Amino acid sequence: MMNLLTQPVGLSHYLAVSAVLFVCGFLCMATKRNILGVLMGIELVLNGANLNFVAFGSRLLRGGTSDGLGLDGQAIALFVIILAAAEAAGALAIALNFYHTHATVDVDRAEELKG
Amino acid sequence: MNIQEIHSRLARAFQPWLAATGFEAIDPWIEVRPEGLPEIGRYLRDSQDLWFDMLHCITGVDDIELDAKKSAAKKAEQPDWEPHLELIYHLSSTRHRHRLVLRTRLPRWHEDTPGRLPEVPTVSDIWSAAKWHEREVFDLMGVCFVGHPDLRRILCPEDWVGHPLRKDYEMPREYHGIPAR
Amino acid sequence: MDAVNWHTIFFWLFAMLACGFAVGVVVTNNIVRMACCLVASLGAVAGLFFLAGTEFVGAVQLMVYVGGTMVLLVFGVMLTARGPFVSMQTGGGQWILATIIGGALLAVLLQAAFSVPQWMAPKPLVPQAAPAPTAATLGLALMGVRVDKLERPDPVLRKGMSGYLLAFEIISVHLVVVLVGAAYLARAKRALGPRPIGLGGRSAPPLGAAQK
Amino acid sequence: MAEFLLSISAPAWLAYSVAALIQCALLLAVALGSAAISIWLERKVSARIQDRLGPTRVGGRFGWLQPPADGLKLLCKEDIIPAAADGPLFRLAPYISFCTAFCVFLALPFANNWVALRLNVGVFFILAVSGLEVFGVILGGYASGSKWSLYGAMREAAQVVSYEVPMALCVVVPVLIVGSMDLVEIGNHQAGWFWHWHVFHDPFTFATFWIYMTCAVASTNRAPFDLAEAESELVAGFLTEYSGFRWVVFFMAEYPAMFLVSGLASVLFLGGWNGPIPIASLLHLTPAVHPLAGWIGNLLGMCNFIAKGVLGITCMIWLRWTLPRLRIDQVMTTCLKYCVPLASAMLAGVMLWMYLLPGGVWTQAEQLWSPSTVNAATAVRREQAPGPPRPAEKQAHHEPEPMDVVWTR
Amino acid sequence: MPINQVQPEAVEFDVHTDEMLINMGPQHPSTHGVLRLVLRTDGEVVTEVTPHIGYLHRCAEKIGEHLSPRQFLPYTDRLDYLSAMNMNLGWSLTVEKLLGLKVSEKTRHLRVIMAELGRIASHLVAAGCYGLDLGSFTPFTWTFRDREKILNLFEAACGARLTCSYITVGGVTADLPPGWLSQCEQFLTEFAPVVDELHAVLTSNAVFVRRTAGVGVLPAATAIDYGCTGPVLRGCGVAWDLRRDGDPFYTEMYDGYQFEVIAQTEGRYPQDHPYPPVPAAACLGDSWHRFYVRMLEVVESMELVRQAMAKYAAAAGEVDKPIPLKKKLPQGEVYLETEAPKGQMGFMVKSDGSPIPSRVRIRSSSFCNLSVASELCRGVLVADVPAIIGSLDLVLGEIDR
Repeated sequence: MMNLLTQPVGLSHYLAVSAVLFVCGFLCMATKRNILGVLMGIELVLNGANLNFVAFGSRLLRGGTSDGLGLDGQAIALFVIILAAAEAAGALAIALNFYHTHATVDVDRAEELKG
Repeated sequence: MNIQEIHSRLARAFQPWLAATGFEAIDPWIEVRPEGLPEIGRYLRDSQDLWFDMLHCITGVDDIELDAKKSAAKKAEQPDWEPHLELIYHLSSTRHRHRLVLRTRLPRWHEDTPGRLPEVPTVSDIWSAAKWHEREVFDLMGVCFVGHPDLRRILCPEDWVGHPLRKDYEMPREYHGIPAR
Repeated sequence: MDAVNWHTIFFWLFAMLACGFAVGVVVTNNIVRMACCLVASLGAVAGLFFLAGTEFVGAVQLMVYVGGTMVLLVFGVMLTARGPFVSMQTGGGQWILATIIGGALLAVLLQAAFSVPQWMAPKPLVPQAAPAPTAATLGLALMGVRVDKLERPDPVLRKGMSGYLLAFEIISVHLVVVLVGAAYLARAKRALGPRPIGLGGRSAPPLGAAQK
Repeated sequence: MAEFLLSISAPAWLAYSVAALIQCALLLAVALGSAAISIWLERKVSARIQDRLGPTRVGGRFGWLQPPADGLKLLCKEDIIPAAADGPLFRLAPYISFCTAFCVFLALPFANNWVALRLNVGVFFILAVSGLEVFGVILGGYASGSKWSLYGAMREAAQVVSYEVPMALCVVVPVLIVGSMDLVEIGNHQAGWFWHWHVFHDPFTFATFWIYMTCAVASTNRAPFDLAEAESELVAGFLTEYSGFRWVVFFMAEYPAMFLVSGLASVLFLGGWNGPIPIASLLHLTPAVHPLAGWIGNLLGMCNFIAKGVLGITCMIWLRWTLPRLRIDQVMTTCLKYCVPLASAMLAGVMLWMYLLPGGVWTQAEQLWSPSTVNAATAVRREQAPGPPRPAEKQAHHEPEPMDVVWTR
Repeated sequence: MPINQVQPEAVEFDVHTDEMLINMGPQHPSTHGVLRLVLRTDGEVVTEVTPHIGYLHRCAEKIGEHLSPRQFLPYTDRLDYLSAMNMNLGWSLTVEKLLGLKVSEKTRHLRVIMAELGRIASHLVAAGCYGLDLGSFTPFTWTFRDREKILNLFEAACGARLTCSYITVGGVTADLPPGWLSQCEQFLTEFAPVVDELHAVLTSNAVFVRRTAGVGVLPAATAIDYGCTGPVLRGCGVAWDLRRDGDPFYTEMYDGYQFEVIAQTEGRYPQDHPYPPVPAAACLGDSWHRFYVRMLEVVESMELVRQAMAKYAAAAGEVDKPIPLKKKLPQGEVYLETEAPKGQMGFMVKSDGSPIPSRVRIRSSSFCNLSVASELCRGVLVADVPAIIGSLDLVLGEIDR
């Protein structure tokens, strides 16, 4: 990994980037007190996973038709994106409701189960 | 329906509240006592053949002679005259197309103690037009309308002192640092 | 430095962007700044998708994820932010603990990423004459005709012929159900009860009490 | 371009970067040029509508120097940032809008194969990127800190996001007819006389064109739908706090978006670079004859395309200066109650039509009319669609071109 | 409850937002002059509108108590500065009523010409600004182009375009210059097609109809109760026009003129002419009807001006000269209302024999029209408030006096 600029980029570089994204998402979920901050952490984690799928499924990196994921990688990435959209909508609805009743989006205050 | 019929109609029901009448003036008028205003107004608006449903405007007139010579001459003419305020109500009926002028006479100050405004029962619940007109007369002429929903100054700033349209009103020297004279 | 490999330059550019903004999301406290950094990092990830040759997924990411979900999130941020720039600090202790665990996790993952030899160097590139990747094959795969598996030699791998038609249908139904549910959930409950104008309706929220 | 530079033995990385720079410069010129032209056009056309002359004194008789004059004036205006503003976001917002509006030009073809980046998912890419423009607006409104600009930003965001849905539905129709999302391919599919255009393909596409135009006008916040900077209610919407150069950048985002949307309409529905009369093919200016002739043919095509774009802009301007503004809820109802159902109905209609009469109204008529001329017409069209041989034919035998399998030409 | 006014409670808020107090004005582009509206909004729905006036208060009534009637005339120009001629007419007639003065036939017809031209000019401004409020700029330029022609006519007659002080107590300051009548005739012929264009751009324009039909519905009873007059009252279907039902002293001026009161009675406007029909969405008393009444009144005024020009040319004798500057006023009090373009403009003069009146009272039509605004704007959307306020056609000079 000495001369980065010219050394051709391999699959593992993509994995490294997705790992960084994953960890940032994890940290974000762990430390943020705002519900929406946690939501953003989830988005980051999902993106990290997506990058992995696409990296394994891409034609250029895995060199054509050998043992790579082929189209499955891209299809799964598509499904993940769509499901993330649905999940975000649901989570936001809950967050808005929480905000209406408790007038705050601070995670620590969400103790009671009622309402 | 001319002024005499209206007067006779009113006299039948509200004789104690009717004061002078001015049939031969250019705009014939009827004078009523202030406390009788709401009932007379409601009667004028609701009775079928009168149906005065539109209040055009309420005017406040300050009848006072400032310099002594003129007031002495006036007192000689009409012995019972002394400085007073007048409220003039112009009414008309959109159904019968006839007009009426009501007047009331008020003391310049309540129980003659300068600073306390004369009081008149409001007619804003009968004609909504009166809501803003009464606020304007309160603001400029200084007449307190008892029962008005929200009696505030309408044209002058909220914290203005004095009532400009009174004859004995003198401009304040300055307002919030702005020299006025 | 004979021929600088374009692929590498752009890869490092997008990678740096993505990771930088991801860290930005974690570091900043202001919720609006977090949202913007997240949008930027997702855009960079979309760039990576384009680089990896999967244009369709990149475009979908841009449109559905960044154009749709993120707008939703930004709307959420604006509707719940009390003051214009609300920010909630997290306790110092949590930070240290989180970074330790995060660092450990990162080390493990990186080690795993770079351990497998054949992942390191890419296969000799298929000759440039390889056709421009059309989205057609992916589109057909979604519809059920696995074009790219037609001539797969060994029968086991050829099994996945049915494609993703079923999954595609399930996802669309799922999406509709979730969105309708979310819309219903987010509806303000005090719908039809008479609301006195003067008092601003329901009990005024405890202003400022909740935030430090 | 890059090959040309490589041929004069420049180092590879220099060649590629220079080529990229030239193309970027060209595109920037097109974006800013279209902005300048549409500003000048707006002034002149609105003047004519309002029975006055418009700029005449600035530079020559027709005041064509007016846009640079405006630009200069705005440049030297003071750039105020309100105290309550969130500094970095406030500065960043206009550039987000401008970048998205600019990088959509990447995928827009001006003539046959004259396109900066020939994406296989061209149309999809354009829709995706134009969806991002709303971020610039939201950030601008939110970062200026004032109640009014937040109002304007919210309104515009809701409007643009909701109008993306019917617009996407309308764009799917031509993609359905051609079978590919590649804009160059869509354009080439409409070669030949003007009745080959998609807009005359069948009644459904004709209706889709008009729905597309309404959604396009709404998504660029123009004419009856310009809620964001509704002067009479919200002073100037999210633009209230911007002044000087940042305000120019915002407008540099809006005007190219106008050109872009009408350009996309012309490629998808009005035959892009194929003029009403196929002059290029009649004069045999095709690359098959001689590469230079092909280049001239493409030049003619480009003029066609730009003419249609400018025509689209004039219609938008004409709309703006005659119609009053719609209320926010009316804008939403037109989107949800009229555009979306209509667009989906047209989509279903076109699918049905494609199944029953594959070629479209005129090709069917031609077939019924005289089978012999058909081969000539299709021949013209096939020969007329030059450019790199379509990947389908070149495709290695083992992977038959899926499109041919499903949709017969 | 008029159909368009949605009960604030019944409206289902999809997302709850806090109540915002928004200041519209005093220097807001869509309020005509210095009017400040404080809107209490919940999201998009306006729950309460409180107008604040008094920014243009110049104590015209107090000054009236120090000037003789002819000296006070220029102040009446500045009340409703868009129709100065009608203001002068109102003041002059009131003082003539006090003096018991009758003007000659020629002067009477000249006054009708000037009053009706002033009405056309004022309604043109109303139409243009209303288009501006709703977002279309073109009608504004068209209407002001034609209003310029009227102002040129005024300038030829009395030297001033806006503040004319032309119709004075006792007559008119000067007779018309030669060739004025032909210029006026030419204006009328040129102006006729423009009205059709305005109808095409505004009245029958689908977007305009959607923004105004059914918006700000004012029931007739509330209009009368609040003292609204002029096109606002006639828009609610009440056929009340002072030129026909006014004070006898004023209606004598319109003796011998054929004109109808423009109000929708029994579902039909009196003048059945080729103008656009009433759209389905419009219900009596909404902003669309108020605008439509003004447009029809422009056509009716053009007709009146033609009749007056013919009568003026036929009338023999000279135009009356105004009364001397400091003429002693008889003892007494008089009140007269005239039909100004915005509504009924009332003047009251009380004098105690000296040449200076002891009390001058001005009843403004826009003052009452504005008072109904808070009633109309309850439960509408923010974008409707300028649409409603614009349809009331307010001028702040007249409201604040």
